[in-house]
Amino acid sequence: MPVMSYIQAVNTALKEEMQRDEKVFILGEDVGRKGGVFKATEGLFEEFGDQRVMDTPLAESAIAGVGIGAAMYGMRPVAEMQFADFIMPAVNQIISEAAKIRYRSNNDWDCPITIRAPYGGGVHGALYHSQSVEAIFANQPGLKIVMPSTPYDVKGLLKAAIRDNDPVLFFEHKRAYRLLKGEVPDEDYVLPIGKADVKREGTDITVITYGLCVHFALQAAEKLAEEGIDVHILDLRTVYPLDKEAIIEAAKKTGKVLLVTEDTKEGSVLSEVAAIISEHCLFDLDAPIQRLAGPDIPAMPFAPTMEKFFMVNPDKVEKAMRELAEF
Amino acid sequence: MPVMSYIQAVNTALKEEMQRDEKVFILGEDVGRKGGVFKATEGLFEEFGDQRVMDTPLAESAIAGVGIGAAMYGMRPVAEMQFADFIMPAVNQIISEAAKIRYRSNNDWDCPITIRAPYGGGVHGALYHSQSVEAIFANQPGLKIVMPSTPYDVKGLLKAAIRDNDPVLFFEHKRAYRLLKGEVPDEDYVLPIGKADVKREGTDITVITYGLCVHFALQAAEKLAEEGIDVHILDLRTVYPLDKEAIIEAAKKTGKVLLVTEDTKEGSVLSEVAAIISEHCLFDLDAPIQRLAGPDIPAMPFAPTMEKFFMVNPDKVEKAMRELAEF
Amino acid sequence: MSNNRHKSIGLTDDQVLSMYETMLLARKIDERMWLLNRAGKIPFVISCQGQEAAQIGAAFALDREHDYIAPYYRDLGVVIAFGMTAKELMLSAFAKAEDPNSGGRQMPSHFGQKKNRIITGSSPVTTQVPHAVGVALAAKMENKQIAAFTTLGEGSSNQGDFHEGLNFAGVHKLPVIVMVENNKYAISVPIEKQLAANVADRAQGYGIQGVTVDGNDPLAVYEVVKEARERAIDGQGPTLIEAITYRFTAHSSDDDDRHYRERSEVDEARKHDAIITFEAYLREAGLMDDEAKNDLHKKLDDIVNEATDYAENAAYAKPESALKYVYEE
Amino acid sequence: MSNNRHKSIGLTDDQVLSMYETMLLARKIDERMWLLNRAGKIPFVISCQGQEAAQIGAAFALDREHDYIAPYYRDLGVVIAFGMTAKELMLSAFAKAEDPNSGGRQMPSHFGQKKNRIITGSSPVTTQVPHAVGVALAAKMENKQIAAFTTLGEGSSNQGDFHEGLNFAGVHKLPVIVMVENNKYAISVPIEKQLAANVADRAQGYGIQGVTVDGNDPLAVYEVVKEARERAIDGQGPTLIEAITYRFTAHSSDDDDRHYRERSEVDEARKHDAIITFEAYLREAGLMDDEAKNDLHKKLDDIVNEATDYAENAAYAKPESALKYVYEE
Ligand SMILES: Cc1ncc(C[n+]2csc(CCOP(=O)(O)OP(=O)(O)O)c2C)c(N)n1
Ligand SMILES: Cc1ncc(C[n+]2csc(CCOP(=O)(O)OP(=O)(O)O)c2C)c(N)n1
Ligand SMILES: [Mg+2]
Ligand SMILES: [Mg+2]
Repeated sequence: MPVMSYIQAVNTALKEEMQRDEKVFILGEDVGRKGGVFKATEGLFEEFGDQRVMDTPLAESAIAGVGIGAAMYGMRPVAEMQFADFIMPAVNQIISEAAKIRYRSNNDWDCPITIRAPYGGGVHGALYHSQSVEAIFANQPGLKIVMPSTPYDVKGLLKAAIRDNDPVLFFEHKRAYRLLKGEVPDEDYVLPIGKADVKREGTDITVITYGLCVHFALQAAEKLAEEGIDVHILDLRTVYPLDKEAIIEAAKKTGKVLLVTEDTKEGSVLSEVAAIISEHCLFDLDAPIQRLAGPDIPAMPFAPTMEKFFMVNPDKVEKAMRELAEF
Repeated sequence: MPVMSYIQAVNTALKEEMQRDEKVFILGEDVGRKGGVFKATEGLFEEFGDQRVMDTPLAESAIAGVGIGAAMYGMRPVAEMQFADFIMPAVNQIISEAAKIRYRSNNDWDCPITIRAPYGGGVHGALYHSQSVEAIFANQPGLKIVMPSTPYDVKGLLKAAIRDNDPVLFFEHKRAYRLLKGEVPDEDYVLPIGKADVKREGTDITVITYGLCVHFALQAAEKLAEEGIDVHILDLRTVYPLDKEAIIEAAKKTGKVLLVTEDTKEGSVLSEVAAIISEHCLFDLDAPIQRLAGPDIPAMPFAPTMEKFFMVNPDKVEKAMRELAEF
Repeated sequence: MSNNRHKSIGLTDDQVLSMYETMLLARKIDERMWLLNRAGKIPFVISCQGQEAAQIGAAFALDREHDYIAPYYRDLGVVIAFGMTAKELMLSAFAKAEDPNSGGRQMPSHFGQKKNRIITGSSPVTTQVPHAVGVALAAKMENKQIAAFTTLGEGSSNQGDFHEGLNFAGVHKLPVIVMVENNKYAISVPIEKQLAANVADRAQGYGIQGVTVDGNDPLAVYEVVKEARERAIDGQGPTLIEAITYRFTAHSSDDDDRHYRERSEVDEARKHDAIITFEAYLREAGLMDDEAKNDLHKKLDDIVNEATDYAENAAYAKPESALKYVYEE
Repeated sequence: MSNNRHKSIGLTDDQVLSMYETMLLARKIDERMWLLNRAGKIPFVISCQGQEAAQIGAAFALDREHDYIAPYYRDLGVVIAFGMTAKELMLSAFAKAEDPNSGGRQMPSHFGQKKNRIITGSSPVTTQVPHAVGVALAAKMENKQIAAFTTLGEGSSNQGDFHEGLNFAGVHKLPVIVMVENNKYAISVPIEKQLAANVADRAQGYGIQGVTVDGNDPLAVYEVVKEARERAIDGQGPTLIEAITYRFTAHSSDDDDRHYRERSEVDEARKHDAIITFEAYLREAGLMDDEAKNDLHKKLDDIVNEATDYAENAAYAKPESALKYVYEE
């Protein structure tokens, strides 16, 4: 199986879906000749031309809104927000429109749009190029929010998102783009949106997380394994709507749960995970539900000292795991 | 003490703050001659003139953004969003700007703006005049979100919001406007933002809620009292950042917790309340943390059958309370 | 008006009569809704009254078999011209399950009907502008000879989505027609507090055509929309049309307009009511007389009565049906 | 250029020399930052190069003791003119605790300094336009004789906030000056894919003054901004200025512009570099010779060196200080 980076998996999924279905097209800022500021759309402009890989004016509400219009018509737009932080001007189009089109029309219309955006920190991106924005949207029925952690998942889930007949927000961790590599089958495959995935089986403690933090957890788990602590890791993959069954199962499995996100703590998507567990398996727990997250500050600072202070990393995860295991 | 309605309390607080400080001014759609679509600003145009009670063009991002600019200059703008549902075009200004101005400038600048908006359902408002939107913002450090439940709290908290040197979202339940009446002192007083309030002392079960649901809970508690079930009710009042100590204390008090919101369930502000409890007082609990909320559908439908199905009401609260008490 | 103006712009006698009939039906449905609202039978009305001529003039200039429309809440006339029936509209007013717009989920006048290519709309204003642009983009990509038509109020033309949508359409020369129905108020806020220019003046900033037209004159509106459509199909890009109208009623059934506008102003505007002036035109053209008028009124009243009765007696959606169609099922 | 043009528009010899010096300082700081970036010492640069003339021309036309500015990330020239020092700028580039813009919290070029009335800025483009309008509104409310000046790129003029901000300012005739620095690219996207009109053409739709000016000519920019300011203070409302410039560098240190624009185009533009042409003007006016030039370069190099050394050796903020100033403390 070929090994590719996280961003190559994005690029491959886009390319294959565009080859497969001519209704798929890309729109966004700098996605064309430049191939995207992270090169996610590299080569696509050359292969598919400027109509299907469309550089738009610098206006996110239009990128989303025009995409929504095209989706209602029957196309399969893949809109790129250059950074997740810049999705904010498009919130009205996403929440008031995309999320509600099927519902408000009583199933007469639908809106099969995919909105991709790079999120996450640890890249010296400072306040406005580091944010996790999923919590803003993870309370809006009608939307699906996918946040894959591996190149394999990226390819399968991005294809699923593009083929999905409902709007999907697809957040890609920008630090993972080149950092993470993994095996990705050449074949066409899709992975189910809405399903979490066990990334490591274990019996002592359960870690539930998503995105880049999955890798921090896996690394930390390896270390703890040497000490005989066996960690179970559930990767949410879809953070909205959540895979309740998988969460409940994972929590019950060990009775000790650590939730990890690089987002700020209060009101993150992990709050809902905690709420599900405390609603459904309170008596299976042997320890309070722990959360490891960024501090409650507006966003990640630029200076390396403060950025490091903010970011979750394998050491912080390991420490939290050990404390929980010893509880 | 005079008795006034919830909306009269809004009106009174605005008027008194404008009399007290000439830097306070109101801007929004139809706030002037019309006095607001709900009459929250009635009489203020006549008293303070069209510069301090300013009808703006129909553009929420400008209402927020111009307000933010004026606030940075040193004014105390009170911006009205005609309905909370229409705050979406202003999300970028609120989240990227207002919330981060103090932080990003390292305390050099600040942004003392208050943004008021009527929210909530049960008024035949259908999908776009009924929503609870607090969860969208209740994950953004730098913001404060106040959602008062009584005329007394409205007056004290709206004054506090206007005097606060940070941005405050102030959500008023539109059904409460005329439905709820209560005693409101003539004097000038402020209530602390960030503090929850015990609205009823009890020993058997704890209900944590906010907004109109506080009244549903109080009504239901009266009924259960007749059966000897003694309900403790905590009104969050500020839903972001949450009053952790008060939540923990209230949960520990009875060991049985019901959380109630009229928002949709997954990802509501109650998820964080559940997470706090399960992080800090898991072993004090005698029952799983229960949540009563709207169904996970995009928004409240218009038809009375479906609207009623969606809305939390005293009967639903009573039922949930009884079940929890019997657990 | 000259009495064969309609012929000179390519409209047959039957077509102008049909235009009048559609205007009148819109008016009658609207009036009925107010009565039902005041009688406590329906919770909400928002009106087309005073804007029917612009709406019908525009709709008749489109290809009503193929073009897409993204109407705003006052466009009762537009959606009727595009095939929505009185019965369907009444089902929506009564919020009944059979309402094709939303199954009773949305307030009335939140139009949407896929079979007639009426794009589903929401309450937040102006979001439909980018949608229409997106449809036009898709149509262009698929080489379809169609246009997308969208409308909004002049107050709504101050939203960012107006700017972003028109700019996108201008850059890509998309077949989209944006008609602003300038009725001089945004709820209570008069136009001077909304804009310091004419809406049509904004076209220049997007490198597109801008036209102002008398919205009380259905033939004049027909002409400019017809031309806009030809330019659109011909690859010459979008057109921004400002139709000057007036809102006869309060903003909605929840509003009382006496607080912010003089009765005399409304009375004056009503003198130019196109229902009256266009009838006069038809009479002068020899296409209408008292008898024809009575027949027409009778016919339309019957339609409205029947629609009302049907809708009033129709069923609401079941409570639990609120759970359906959040996602594809 | 005629050699006493500056006098005819009311600028003294000292003032034009000061303008040149400020332009050159901006250029030198900018160039140094690229060197530091390429040497791995600072993580990010975004440049003013090619836009200094517009920036300095504008800034000198303002009241630098009282006016407020809401600059965008390329406005190194503007903020220097408003009092930010080389040292402060370098502290920001190195993200050190003493950085007055943000204490090292924001990327460089995210300007803000209250004592100099430089309004704190963010990364999302165009949000500063409504802020400047808000400042102008406040100034008007308080009867202050000041203007608010804001800038942005031409790509950014397609955001909704541009439209909403200018419309608000137009309706209320606020003392705000919006200058679009049109450098023909938004990262890789050329102007033809951003707008189908001139930016200045948008003014008409807001009922305000619109002017296009050669952004390589600091005196021309000075003149239009001066006039705009007079109109602003005089209650005649906002002005939209489009300054035609060119971006000499890649978009930022993260960009490689060879993918999307020809070297020849950049070379051609560099021929009109105002650092060269304005020097020539000063020479013709007898205000500059080789010696004065050398002295000036030496003086500025010293300033930049000193600033760099200081900033490089300054301390970072403590890790936990990240927790401060979320709310008032
Ligand atoms: C984004 C948004 N803000 C506010 C409202 C509330 N609102 C509904 S209609 C309206 C006025 C619209 O005025 P205009 O665009 O002129 O259209 P008209 O009603 O006059 O036809 C307002 C403020 C809304 N629907 N959407
Ligand atoms: C809302 C938003 N979207 C996207 C970006 C990413 N971005 C930063 S600068 C830029 C291009 C800006 O072009 P222009 O306005 O012409 O200014 P210039 O850089 O050319 O001076 C983009 C797309 C951003 N900062 N903000
Ligand atoms: Mg109007
Ligand atoms: Mg540019």
